[in-house]
Amino acid sequence: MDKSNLSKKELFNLLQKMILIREFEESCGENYAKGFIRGFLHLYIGEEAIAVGSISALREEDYVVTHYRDHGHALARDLDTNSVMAELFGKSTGVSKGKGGSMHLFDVKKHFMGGHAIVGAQLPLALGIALACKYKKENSVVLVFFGDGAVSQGTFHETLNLASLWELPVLFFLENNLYGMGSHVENTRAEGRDIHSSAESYGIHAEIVDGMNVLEVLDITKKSLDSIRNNSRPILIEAKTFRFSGHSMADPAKYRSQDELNYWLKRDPIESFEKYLVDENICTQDELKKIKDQVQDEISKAVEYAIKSPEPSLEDLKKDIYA
Amino acid sequence: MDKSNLSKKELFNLLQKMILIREFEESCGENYAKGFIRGFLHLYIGEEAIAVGSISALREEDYVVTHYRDHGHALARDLDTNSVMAELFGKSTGVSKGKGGSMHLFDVKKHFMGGHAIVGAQLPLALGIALACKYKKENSVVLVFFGDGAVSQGTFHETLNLASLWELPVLFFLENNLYGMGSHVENTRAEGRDIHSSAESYGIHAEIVDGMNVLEVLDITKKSLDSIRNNSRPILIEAKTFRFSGHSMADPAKYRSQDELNYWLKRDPIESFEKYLVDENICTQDELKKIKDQVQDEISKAVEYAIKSPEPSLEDLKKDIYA
Amino acid sequence: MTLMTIRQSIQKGLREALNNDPSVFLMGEDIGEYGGAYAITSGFLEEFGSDRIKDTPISEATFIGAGIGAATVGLKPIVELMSMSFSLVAFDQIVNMAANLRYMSGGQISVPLIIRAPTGAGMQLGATHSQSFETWLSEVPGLKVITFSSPSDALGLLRSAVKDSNPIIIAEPAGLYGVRGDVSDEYYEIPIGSASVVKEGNDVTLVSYGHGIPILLDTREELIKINIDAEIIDLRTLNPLDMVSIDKSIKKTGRVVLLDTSRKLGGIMPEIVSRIQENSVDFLDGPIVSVGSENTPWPYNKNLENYSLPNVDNVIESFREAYKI
Amino acid sequence: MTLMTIRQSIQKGLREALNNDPSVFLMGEDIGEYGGAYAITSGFLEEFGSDRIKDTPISEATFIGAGIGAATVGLKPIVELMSMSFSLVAFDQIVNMAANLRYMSGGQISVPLIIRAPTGAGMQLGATHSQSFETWLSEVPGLKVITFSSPSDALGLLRSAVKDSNPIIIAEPAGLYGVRGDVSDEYYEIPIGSASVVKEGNDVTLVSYGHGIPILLDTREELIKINIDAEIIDLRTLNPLDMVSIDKSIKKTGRVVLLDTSRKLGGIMPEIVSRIQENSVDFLDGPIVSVGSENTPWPYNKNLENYSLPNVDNVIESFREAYKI
Ligand SMILES: Cc1ncc(C[n+]2csc(CCOP(=O)(O)OP(=O)(O)O)c2C)c(N)n1
Ligand SMILES: Cc1ncc(C[n+]2csc(CCOP(=O)(O)OP(=O)(O)O)c2C)c(N)n1
Ligand SMILES: [Mg+2]
Ligand SMILES: [Mg+2]
Repeated sequence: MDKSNLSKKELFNLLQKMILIREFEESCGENYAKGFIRGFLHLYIGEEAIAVGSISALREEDYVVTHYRDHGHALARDLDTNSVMAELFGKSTGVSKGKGGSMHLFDVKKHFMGGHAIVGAQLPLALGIALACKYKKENSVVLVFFGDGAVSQGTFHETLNLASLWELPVLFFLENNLYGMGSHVENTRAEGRDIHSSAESYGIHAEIVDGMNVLEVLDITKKSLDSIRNNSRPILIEAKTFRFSGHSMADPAKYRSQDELNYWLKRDPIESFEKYLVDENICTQDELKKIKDQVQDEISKAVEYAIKSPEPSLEDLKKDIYA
Repeated sequence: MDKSNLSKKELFNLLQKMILIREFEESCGENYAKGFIRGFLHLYIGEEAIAVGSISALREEDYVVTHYRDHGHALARDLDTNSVMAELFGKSTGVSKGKGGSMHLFDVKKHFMGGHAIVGAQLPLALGIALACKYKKENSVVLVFFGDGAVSQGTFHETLNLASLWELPVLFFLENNLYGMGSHVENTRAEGRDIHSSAESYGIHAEIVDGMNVLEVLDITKKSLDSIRNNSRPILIEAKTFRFSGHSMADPAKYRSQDELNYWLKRDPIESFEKYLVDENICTQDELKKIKDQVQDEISKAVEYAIKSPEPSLEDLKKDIYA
Repeated sequence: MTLMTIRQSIQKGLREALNNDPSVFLMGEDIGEYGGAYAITSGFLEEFGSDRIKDTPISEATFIGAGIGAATVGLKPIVELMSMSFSLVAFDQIVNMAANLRYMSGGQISVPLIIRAPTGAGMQLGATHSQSFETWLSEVPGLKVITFSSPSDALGLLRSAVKDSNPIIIAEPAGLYGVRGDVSDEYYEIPIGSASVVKEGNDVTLVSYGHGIPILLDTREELIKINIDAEIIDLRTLNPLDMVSIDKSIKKTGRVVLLDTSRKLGGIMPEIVSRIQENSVDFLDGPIVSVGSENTPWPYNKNLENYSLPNVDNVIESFREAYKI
Repeated sequence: MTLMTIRQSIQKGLREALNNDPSVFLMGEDIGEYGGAYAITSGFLEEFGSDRIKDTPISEATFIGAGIGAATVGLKPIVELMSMSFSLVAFDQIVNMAANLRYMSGGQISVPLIIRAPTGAGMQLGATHSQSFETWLSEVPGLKVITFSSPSDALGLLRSAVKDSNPIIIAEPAGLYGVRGDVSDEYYEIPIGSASVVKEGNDVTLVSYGHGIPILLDTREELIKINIDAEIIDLRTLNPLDMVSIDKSIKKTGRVVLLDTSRKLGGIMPEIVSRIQENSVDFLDGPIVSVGSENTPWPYNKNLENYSLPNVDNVIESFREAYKI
């Protein structure tokens, strides 16, 4: 790891956010079991370094677009923890007023443009936002997340082609966690697990990054953003990662071996970053504990907030359909 | 050109078919002007060497799937000239009983599986036929044609990935005539006019061929078919070609220059093949003339057949919907 | 008779098809090792091998198109879509290809393809995941669309679908996979295009399908309390519609209530209203009552979703209001 | 007043929008150098430049999705689809994204996007190219769908669409681009959601839209010969439907005939039948008559296509039969 001249505060921020996501997701799991959260719930545990490393590199005017596994991106983009939790509880105080749920988080003020649940459908949307940025001569970049499974969709092909052809400021962020539901990427992709080379066939420069290393993600993202802002050409970053839990709460993940899981658990992005911070004497065990306590407190409060928040009123059913 | 040990008869056959297509298309143009043919009509003039060179290499048990610019492929596959012409005239004696029209030619007995008018939609169909061939352990290959414009569709990406992943016997034949309607391929494709490299990003071997040279097309197709039969892996052939007329009868083709057209007209696949046959003393001017006369006779008869054929009866409207 | 769930009866039908007909194979996302998003094909991969239980990438347009292609040359693909909501990605293949190929080829081509997909709202999956596009597909000439509300019907219809030479959409009510019922151990089929009279009655005809049937069964119990004897018709096939059964019942009861758990606007019911209105309006003692979900996207929140979905009270209220009972 | 074709009035509306609002841009296949498949945008590229007249590859799902994206952040994209038949390739983006985004985001997002597409059969384009999917899109909450049969309406509706903050589908009757009519030189708009009474009459209400209107105008002339004075309503908007205008007319005439040149099964008309039946059935002297095309894929052959398409005789016959006139 290389701390890339980050201040202690910046490093702490990265750690704090990763822990926030982890604890948030664990709390989600519990509250799903309790029946407070319903529908499909996809946890981000194990992939925290990606959302935090990449989104931390963004400016306020940049945009984030993502898929249904979106809690991590939302929290990394500083969406209000209470409001995200309330959304999962279906409450009127949720970021999407309880209408979207886990897969459809939105916060337009924060330029967080969803939370999209049809695999691959978010890519054209991101393209369009980037087109608008260029059209309006804003210097914003659109950071769009998608999984290895989404690479099989036609929209991946169409969007990469257009982003390159039209020279749009898109940073494609591929979260390659090796599985789309129960399907290993080697069973869904002719060219196997290394996907970045596809980008090159569209004339899009691609980077590979260790998705378990927040500093590496941050570093490559920063460089990529600079390049995009300067050259107005898209870039694709492929992060190698793994989700520690099943695809959704319904999935016991029997299709993968304990060995494979253990291999990745050893690379836990939070543990390894903590170890690094302690080893480098940037952080003490006490400070670590303090961060965790703070985060746990934030999460408890968020759950409380969500529980206490009112349900939408029945009239809300027919609102928000037309502008 | 290299005649690749073809017999005189085989060489004559190639020439005869190319001329048949050319004359057929010219007759179509005339009969469209006369109002006998209606709807959208896309002529194949200039591209004859592709259909003839590639389809001549097929076995009876192989399959052909193509797009809406399909007359050339149909005739090369030995569909009855009368019945193809009758189809364009909308007659009950047409290959599709007058219900399909120019864009939807079918002859299942000849394993000619259409004529498909939604750009890119024929690719999954071809994939499925190949899947069936492999499933049934037949040694057939599916030859599927598509244009440079179709490469922008998501189905191109999805189909190439699956054909490679599942090791299916598909020969993808890209007719790169540089334009999709009025759009130059360099304005629709990030990586410009050379498309074959895309195939390699799916692990599909690709060949480039001079689409104006029937012997070259035949040769490369034969080798590709052998390889597919032996290895059950798809191959993509990109042929460089040009359509001499507009996209359809409605298109005056103002988007391209006379110079560009002239460049390609000089490479007329029929004229150059005739010249080759004469230069090599394979064919005399007399023999040439005889072929042309025969073909013109065949076309006149086809037009006559089409004109004299009965319209479908009105009850036919509701037939052929369900099996 | 064997008591089983709808899930089990579908499994039975699929197993049967795979065992009886070598041209049958299954294809879809995660139907193999994962066993299917709703566990319908659990264990099939081990039983039938990977040639016949084919996992696909997330490329709905292309694997459905591939199913169509395979069907045109004599195979019988049974494709699973994870959700009817995802059919949109493949709509061009289903509507322009599967449905049109026979017609465009002048009758040369058959497409004996089955597409199965769980459908319906009620599980808090939100706007993108709760839709019932089988109502659109029911309007496409060339396609047949079937659905069911009992294990026995599920099996009987699946058997007919496997034998049929046309492209068939099976809209599987996702909320009913666990519903139990008796299934005959003797071989039987249920013809496509035949509605069933689930309960006989003389006072009002209640028509629905899929998720609507359990609601109608409860409605009937309530109506009995006010001395109304309701007949319940389960459509079972959305295309072709069995108007004969509906008209016959209406002639007997003189009253009709249509229930759709998908959106009222644009569902299959307006078509049925339109046809009743043409065929048997003279036998009616009042208006054709139509009850459905609200015309909004599907919300995540449970209360809102419940509020949108029609229930027993809605049906009874609409009925009483229309017929002044 | 200026006499112009529908094509010209659309051009006028698009030019106006481009000139008045820098956030407006056009996007679609071959709309630039080629000038559009139906020559609507002929000359626009030279006039407005390639940033505002954006040619796209054949990637409908993605360029429509891109239009949606651009709309969510304040632009006003006007996307041309070469044919309504091709919308299927992009149906997921239109239905799951454009229509749902506002709802799923709890009202945070607006999608002020226009999708224009020529629609309808009658030009011998066969099964894949003649379809009218605007009827499906009319059933999607979150979308608005407009159409027209005169240059004046085309311009007035387009102006309203440009000002609207919702995703709007403009179904342009392909066979009517050349239809001429007077267009006011003063600025005016036609509100979305308002049908128009094209001709007043007292004896029967004839309802249609798009390609159906010229047929109804001819029908009216024929009916006059038998002393029937027909009122003609042009829906102009398919969602939201202007049931007020229809009900009002029915109350006056007591008779109604609905005409759709797209397929009768599954068009917009069953929905209207269903609503008339709920609202104003008591005012009717007979059944609600519905006339449409046959429920078959579209054939290439001219005779068959004509036979499927409804004409004046079909309308009059159905009317006379139903009302015993
Ligand atoms: C079009 C479509 N098909 C299928 C699904 C069901 N589905 C949801 S997530 C998923 C797997 C996606 O995998 P990947 O893109 O790798 O993302 P990950 O879940 O691994 O983060 C599938 C198949 C869907 N939501 N949309
Ligand atoms: C999905 C879809 N979009 C658009 C069209 C209209 N269209 C028909 S042919 C064509 C151009 C195709 O070009 P290409 O693939 O290069 O084939 P070519 O015509 O050059 O042989 C277009 C845009 C269509 N038929 N289908
Ligand atoms: Mg994945
Ligand atoms: Mg081309």
